[in-house]
Amino acid sequence: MTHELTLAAILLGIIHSGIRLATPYLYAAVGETFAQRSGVLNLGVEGIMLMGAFFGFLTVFRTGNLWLGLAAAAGAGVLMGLIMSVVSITFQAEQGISGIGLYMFGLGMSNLLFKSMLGTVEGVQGFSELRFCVTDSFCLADVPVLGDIFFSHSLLTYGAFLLVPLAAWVLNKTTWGLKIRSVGQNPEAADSLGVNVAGVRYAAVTLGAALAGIAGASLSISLLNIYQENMTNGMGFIAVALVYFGSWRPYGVLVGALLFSVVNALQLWVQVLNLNIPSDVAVMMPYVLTILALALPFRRQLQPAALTKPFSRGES
Amino acid sequence: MMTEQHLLPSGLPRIERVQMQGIVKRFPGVLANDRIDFDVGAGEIHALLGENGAGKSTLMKVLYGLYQPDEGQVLLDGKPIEVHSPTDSIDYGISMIHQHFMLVQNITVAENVALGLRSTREPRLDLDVVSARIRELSAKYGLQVDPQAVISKLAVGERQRVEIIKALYRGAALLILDEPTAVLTPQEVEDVFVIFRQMAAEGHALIFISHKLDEIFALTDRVTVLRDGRVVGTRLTSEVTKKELANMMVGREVSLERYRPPVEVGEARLRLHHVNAVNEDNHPILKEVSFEVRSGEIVGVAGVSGNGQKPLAECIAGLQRVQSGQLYLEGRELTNLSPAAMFKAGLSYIPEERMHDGVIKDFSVAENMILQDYIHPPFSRGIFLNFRYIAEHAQKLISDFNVKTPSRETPVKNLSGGNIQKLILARELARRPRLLIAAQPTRGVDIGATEYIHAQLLEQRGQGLATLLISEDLDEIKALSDRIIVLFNGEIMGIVDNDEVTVQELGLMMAGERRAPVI
Amino acid sequence: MSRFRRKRFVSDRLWDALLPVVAVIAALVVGAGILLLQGANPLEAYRAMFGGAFGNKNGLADTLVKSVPLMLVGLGIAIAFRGGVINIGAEGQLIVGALLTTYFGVQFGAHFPGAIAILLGLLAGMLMGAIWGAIPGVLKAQLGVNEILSTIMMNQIAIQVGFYLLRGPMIDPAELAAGTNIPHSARLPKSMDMPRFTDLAKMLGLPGKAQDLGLHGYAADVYGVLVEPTRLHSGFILAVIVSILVYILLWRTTIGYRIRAVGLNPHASRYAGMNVKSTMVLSMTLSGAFAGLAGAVEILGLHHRMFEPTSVSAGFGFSGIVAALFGKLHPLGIIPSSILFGGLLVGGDKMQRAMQIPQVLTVAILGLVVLFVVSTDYFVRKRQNRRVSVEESPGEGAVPGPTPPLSPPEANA
Amino acid sequence: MQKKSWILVVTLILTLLLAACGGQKSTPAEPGTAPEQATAVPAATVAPSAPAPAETVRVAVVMPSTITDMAWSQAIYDALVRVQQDMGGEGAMEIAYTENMWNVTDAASAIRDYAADGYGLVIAHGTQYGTSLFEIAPDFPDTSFAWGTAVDTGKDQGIDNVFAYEARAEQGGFVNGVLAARLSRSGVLGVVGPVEAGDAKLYIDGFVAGAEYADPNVKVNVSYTGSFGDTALAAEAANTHIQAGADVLTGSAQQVVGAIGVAKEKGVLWMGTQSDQSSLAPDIAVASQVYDWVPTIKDMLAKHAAGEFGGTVYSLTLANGGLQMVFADGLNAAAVAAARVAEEQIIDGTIDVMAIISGEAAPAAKGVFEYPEIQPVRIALVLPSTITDLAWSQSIYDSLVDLQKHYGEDVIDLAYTENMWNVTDAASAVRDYAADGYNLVIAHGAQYGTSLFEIAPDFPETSFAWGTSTDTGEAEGVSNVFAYEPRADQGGYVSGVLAAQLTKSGVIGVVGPVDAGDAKLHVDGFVAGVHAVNPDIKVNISFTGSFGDTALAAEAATTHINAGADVLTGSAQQVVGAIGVAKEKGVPWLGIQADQSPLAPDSVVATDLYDWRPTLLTMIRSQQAGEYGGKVLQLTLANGGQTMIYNDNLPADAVAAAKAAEQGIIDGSIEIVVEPR
Repeated sequence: MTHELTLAAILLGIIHSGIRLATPYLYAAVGETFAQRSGVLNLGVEGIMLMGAFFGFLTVFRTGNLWLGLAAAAGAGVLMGLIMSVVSITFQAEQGISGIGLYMFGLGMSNLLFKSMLGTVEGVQGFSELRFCVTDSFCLADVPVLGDIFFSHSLLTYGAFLLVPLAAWVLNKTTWGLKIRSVGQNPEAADSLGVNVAGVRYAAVTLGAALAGIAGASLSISLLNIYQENMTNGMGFIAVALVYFGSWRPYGVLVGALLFSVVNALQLWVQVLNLNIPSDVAVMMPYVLTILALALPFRRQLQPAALTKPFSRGES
Repeated sequence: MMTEQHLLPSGLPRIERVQMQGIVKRFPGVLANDRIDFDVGAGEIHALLGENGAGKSTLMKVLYGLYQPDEGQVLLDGKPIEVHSPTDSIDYGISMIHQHFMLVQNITVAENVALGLRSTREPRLDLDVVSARIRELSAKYGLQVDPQAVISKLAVGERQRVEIIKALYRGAALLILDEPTAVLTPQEVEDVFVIFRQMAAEGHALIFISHKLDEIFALTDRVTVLRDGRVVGTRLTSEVTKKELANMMVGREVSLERYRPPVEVGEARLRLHHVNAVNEDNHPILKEVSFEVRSGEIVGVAGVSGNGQKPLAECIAGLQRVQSGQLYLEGRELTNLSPAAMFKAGLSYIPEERMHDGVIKDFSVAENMILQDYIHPPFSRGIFLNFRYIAEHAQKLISDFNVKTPSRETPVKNLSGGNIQKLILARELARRPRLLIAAQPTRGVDIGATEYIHAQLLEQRGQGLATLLISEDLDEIKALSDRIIVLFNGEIMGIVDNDEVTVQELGLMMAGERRAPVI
Repeated sequence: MSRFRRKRFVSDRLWDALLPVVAVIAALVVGAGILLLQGANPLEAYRAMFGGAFGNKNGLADTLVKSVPLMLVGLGIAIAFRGGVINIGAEGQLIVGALLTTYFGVQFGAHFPGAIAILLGLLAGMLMGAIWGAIPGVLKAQLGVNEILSTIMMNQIAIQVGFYLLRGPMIDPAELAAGTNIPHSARLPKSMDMPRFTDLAKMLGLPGKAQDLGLHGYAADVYGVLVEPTRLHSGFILAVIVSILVYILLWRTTIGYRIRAVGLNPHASRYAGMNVKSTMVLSMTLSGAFAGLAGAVEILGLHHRMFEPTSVSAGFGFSGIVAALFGKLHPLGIIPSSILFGGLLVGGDKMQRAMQIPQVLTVAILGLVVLFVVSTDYFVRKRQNRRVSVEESPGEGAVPGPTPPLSPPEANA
Repeated sequence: MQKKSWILVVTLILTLLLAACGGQKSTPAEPGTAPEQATAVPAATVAPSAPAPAETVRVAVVMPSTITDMAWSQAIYDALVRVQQDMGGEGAMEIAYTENMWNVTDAASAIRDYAADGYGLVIAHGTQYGTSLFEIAPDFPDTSFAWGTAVDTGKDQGIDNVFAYEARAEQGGFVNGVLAARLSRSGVLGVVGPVEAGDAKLYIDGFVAGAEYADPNVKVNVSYTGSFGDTALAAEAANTHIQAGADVLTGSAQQVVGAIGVAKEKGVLWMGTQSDQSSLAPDIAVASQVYDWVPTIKDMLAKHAAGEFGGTVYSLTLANGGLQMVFADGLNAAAVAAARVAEEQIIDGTIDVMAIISGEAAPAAKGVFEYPEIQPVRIALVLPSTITDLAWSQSIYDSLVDLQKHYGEDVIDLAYTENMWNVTDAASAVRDYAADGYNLVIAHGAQYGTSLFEIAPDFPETSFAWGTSTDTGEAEGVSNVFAYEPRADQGGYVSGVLAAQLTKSGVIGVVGPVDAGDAKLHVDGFVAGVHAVNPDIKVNISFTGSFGDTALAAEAATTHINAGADVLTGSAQQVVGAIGVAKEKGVPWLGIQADQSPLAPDSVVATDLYDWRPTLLTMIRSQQAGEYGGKVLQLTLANGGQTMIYNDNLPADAVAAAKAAEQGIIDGSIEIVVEPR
């Protein structure tokens, strides 16, 4: 009677879940990578994600238009990013504390808006899983193993993974990326070459926040298709941690996000398979392994030298 | 190719004349520039001379758009211009090479050059184009720079070349050089002077900030001397003497000659025996280094920056692991002891990067005076600090070493570079060390302070202190050392008696020519 | 000239002190907009908020009760930041501290006289918190693991450890007997309850009612907080004493000197012969110890039993950061800032109840307050920099910046 | 832009007005809406096919309105068609019908024609046809006639070939009334009746009784249009009701399509009768009492074939399946549950609707939720999560709101503080409420206990309640704290039994938060229930380690499905994520605590709903009797603290097994044995 489980099926399940779980982390952490590479530590990612999740959901709920929802989420992120920018770039506030302030604001506002505009947990038809059908009868999603792993995710999941090379390209291969890296490393030098340090930081933080908004939307209109208060449940903070894990490189963030998510998927399977490991211990696994992975000795890129340091030209 | 024929090789119009008129710049409590008039023309190298704090940098920052003047105006070819930011000044064709490198550490030379410039392939970077142009410029001006190299891996001299490339690349019609030679070897200085002269010949205007009189005579056409924010005078370099300039700058008579009285050399205080060390990439940075420093002796370590001076000092101070070999202090082997143990054993160390490694900027003067010894009585009793003694100690050193500070509670960051160096010197000498390592003790320090520091070092020598003087300033080495060790690539090229060697010979050794050691 | 400057100086000081107040007001004005949109009267709401936090006996007591963990966690945060490490792990350290305190109390608490049991319980919490703090410290010092990352992860681990213990080894036997499986421990022996203020007042023989002293109005409320039965416990006194001790530690001892030196400039500290790595571990350990102490005090003073970890830590790991930074990372500044910030939190809650407006609105407004207050810091700093009486032009190091930096240069990466 | 929208609005209004006026002037456009005109239209008959074979049953029906009236006529016609299908299609049974027979004379002639034409069963589907029928029937002794609505077969007139049939419309009306009262927020219901007689009156009387039964304070406004087909007037009546504050409407006869249109436009709920009207307005037509004439017709035909041509009186009831209640998905589960309970009780006779209508019987008590008399009370609720968490906090809040709705705001003053995961804050909330004079302060979280025991003694005349807990603090000398505890293992067990019935793969997944407390109880009971049915079924359990990690819960659900699970359950507010997955993957979900079906009406197949009302009322009444605490209250299936709600789409045997388990737990014959995990 019992369903037979092969090891292959389990591995497949783990990888599939891991990829999907990584989606919000990728958006948020890659976005945060931009902010941090420009020298701004945005601890408010969690709050931005919540706002993005809410506005994305609300828009889809009201209009049914997913793209509009995505735009709304990004827009909410942009607004939050601008708040963060004004506070921590223009007013040069302590970034750790302003991030916490932004988080509280986002948490409060998203829940408040939810209460006044929705009231109850609702569902929407979000981004569905693509199946990559070549013909009517043949879909790439049906290909054994590969199909499950690679061809049965929602558009936003693919977007998250495509974002990584794109972000790496922008950071490393474009003039704007060079400016971001430079203002995060040595704003005085960049300033002396006529780079608008504040401008670049504004843009990087705001872009990062827009991505954090999309990260929230990836939960509310792609992975879960519901909105619930505080639904990100700490993901934003994990995303910040993943930026450190990834040594401020998009590919490093990718490795971190995948490691964390795959281990999270693994721990779910450990529980499901009744391996006699207490659930709490299983739940701990991704956190422990993330720390251990960083403890492994390998060469890491240095933290952006000007991270958390406000820049002013020194003229009072 | 068109550019080659133009007066300015970059194709930019030359700046015939820049005039700064009546520039006033105030900082709270300080009048940094007091109605300063200054001008420079195409093809001219105009020196700006003055002690630290005389207002040279402030004036140039006004010109470069980093500061806004409170009064006065800047005329470019007769037309008043407003420079609000480096962007504006770059647009006007003004470039500046700063006293401290304005380089982003962890990216390549080409990226540093490309930063802030429009790419030919926006939004993508065109580093290949930039690199090609860098090579072109390198070839033209003889500036050896690899465009692909990462800045953090470059020696100081190379970084200076990158700075010059950056300016050249932007085709600066007017180039402001803020103490560009502070970190260069004599040969390198000569090399960049060639470039500067070439640039002037091409029609660039150059402003050269320095307090090294030799260089001013070697390079510039005119010299303006600033003191306390005012112009003391402007002279044609050819019509003025060194002594005259020095007096204008300091406002009193200065002696430029050091007198090294004969001292009785005592026992060996420091002895290194075949010391080897590697960096984190496992590349050797010190190779079979052996020498000794005796009581009453100043041993100078000469060498181009990045040839092992810093690892040598750090090995002795316990900050860098010795891979093999032994290190003896007063006969005791102290290889690979902790810095604290070395200090306890009688070492004092004036680190090269004083703001970075020598003081804690946010600590007060008094707090900085006890950085090594806070834990020992009488500075502390048990775990509690003895504030009364600390205060007395600080007060005594401030007056003994003539440290100019509003009070002993003033944060060190509000002190001038020279006074910070005096503070460090005071702290290190007050510890009554058996051995002193003084790394670049006068870099970036004005003449007055330099004079004072040199005098102190010599006085200590007279009292039997063994001193290892690491400096990239050959004049300083020559002026103070009894013996000179030349390092190249982590190896000792030779240990020579100061009185038996010329600057030229040292220069050759610094470039890698070995001399039989003279002990 | 000098007269002019002195005058400026005084008014600047005043302005600096007023600026945060102005910031709070500005934030509340923006918050008023949100309140209006929610159909609430902002004036009434804010009256409820401040009246609720400070205006009466229970409000005052609640505020002070809340300030205790804020203060203790804030002290830990301040030590870490002063030592150049960022401790986002107070949440977890508080939890494990509470766990060990509880374990000790339930297992052995009854074997000791009350005062000694309390003392040992507090030490147990500190010890466990210290261990939990030391782990990221060691990881950073020895292996270069960024402490922001590791402390965030350690928080989650602490929560799960808590759940594991509370639903297994440490669960209240009564819960097992009743079959409800609620994850909380048995109650600690009553002898281990930290005395409440009212108990202390009785011990001291103070009149039990404000009316006995002829006090009326607000004075009666204030006196009532001290003597009448409220939840205010002696942990508050402990926290204030500990704040003073931490001040002494940081500014009067060689240990504090070393911690601050390393935090401000690890390079110079290393050059001066200090062991930077061990100092970072020490800072994290001390930081964890105070967070652990916060956990212990919450258990012994307030909850008397351990339950759901996140309910015990209750976000103090984060709000403690805010309290610490509002207090300028100065142990003595943290005392008033914890009380004020605690008051804001308590008042926000009271506003919710008084006005029946969603609690989340107060969270949003508090977020605004934080944002506005940190923003105005800019003006204070700007003026301070101007005030610095420089005899010479700003030297190479005179670039203004916040002191001390939240994130120091990576010493080990 | 603005101009355009104005034009649009004006056009719309004009169109509506025109439509309404046109209706009133009864333009003879649509047959169903123009009764007078209908007389002129020749009776539409189905052309009889070639001489029918002997086995072919020929049935004719004469009806007052059209077969598409969404009401009375359509109900019988649809039934006939179904009977036809059941019997083997047109070859086995022939149907003829004449619609729009408003004019009784015309109807009589149609009846006679059919009888003369050799139809075996002629149905006169209208009360008004009776007299004519009794005149015709004796002329065709071998023909069976049927008359409805009626209970008179004409026996006393010596007629033996007439069946009578009626629908006990008051039964469904009662159920609808219960539901309507529960769904209404305004407390005002509107009824659009045709003529105050017959079936319509029955239905309406039942509806009013049901509504008042569910909520004595509810106001039911009844209006009759005096016509069966005056759609426009019905629409107007509906409008009027809405203006009078009604937010749930019902009505009968074919006219109601007009009223439904208005309801749809105004967004108020509609409850239908006779035919399923949900197709008209799926969003608002939320409940229907559907007449199912199939068994009746089949029985008539059987009797006819057996030579018994009449004399039987048929009655459509809920019990015999002639009346069926159809509820839309996504309704408030508590309301539906109440309606279902009423339905059950009508079926088992606990509720006699007629007796209630006539005022002879008070509602029966057994298992029914009762609202005892209470004094005004002020209740404060301190919640760890939000009132919209679809779980723990929402369940008690909903129950309190229900009580408040029932008793009125002047009787129950309700305040709440949510998101109190910080225990210190919760404690200060508890104290504030107590100090503020609230009579009953509920600390709705296991973690609040110690604080509560400190505060409670300071307010000896205030009742406090603490749950989940079994400790009233008696040991500490506290006397005014109630402890309450949902025995989640009971509902879990029933869910487990149901899950075991539903699984095909033999694997069931549980998405838990933390393996402790309520959640652990639920899982333990669930596993016991599953394994009571089949010990070989694998129950895979995973915990997310958090109560709010929606994303991880979703992933856990996916993992379970990947591991072969085809039934899922779980608890805490995080499960909304898992339910989303269940919905997407089409896997049934068994809910607990609050009603989660709005999220996925098809997937949430059953819910162990926490109904806090009995517990709350016990506490309120105890407090009002001067006993301020000390009781440990449990929410069990037996005391109505937990209610199992089953979705309609469940297989009957599965539900039966679950109900048996419910019964077993209630009567104690089932003991839940927790397996070691």
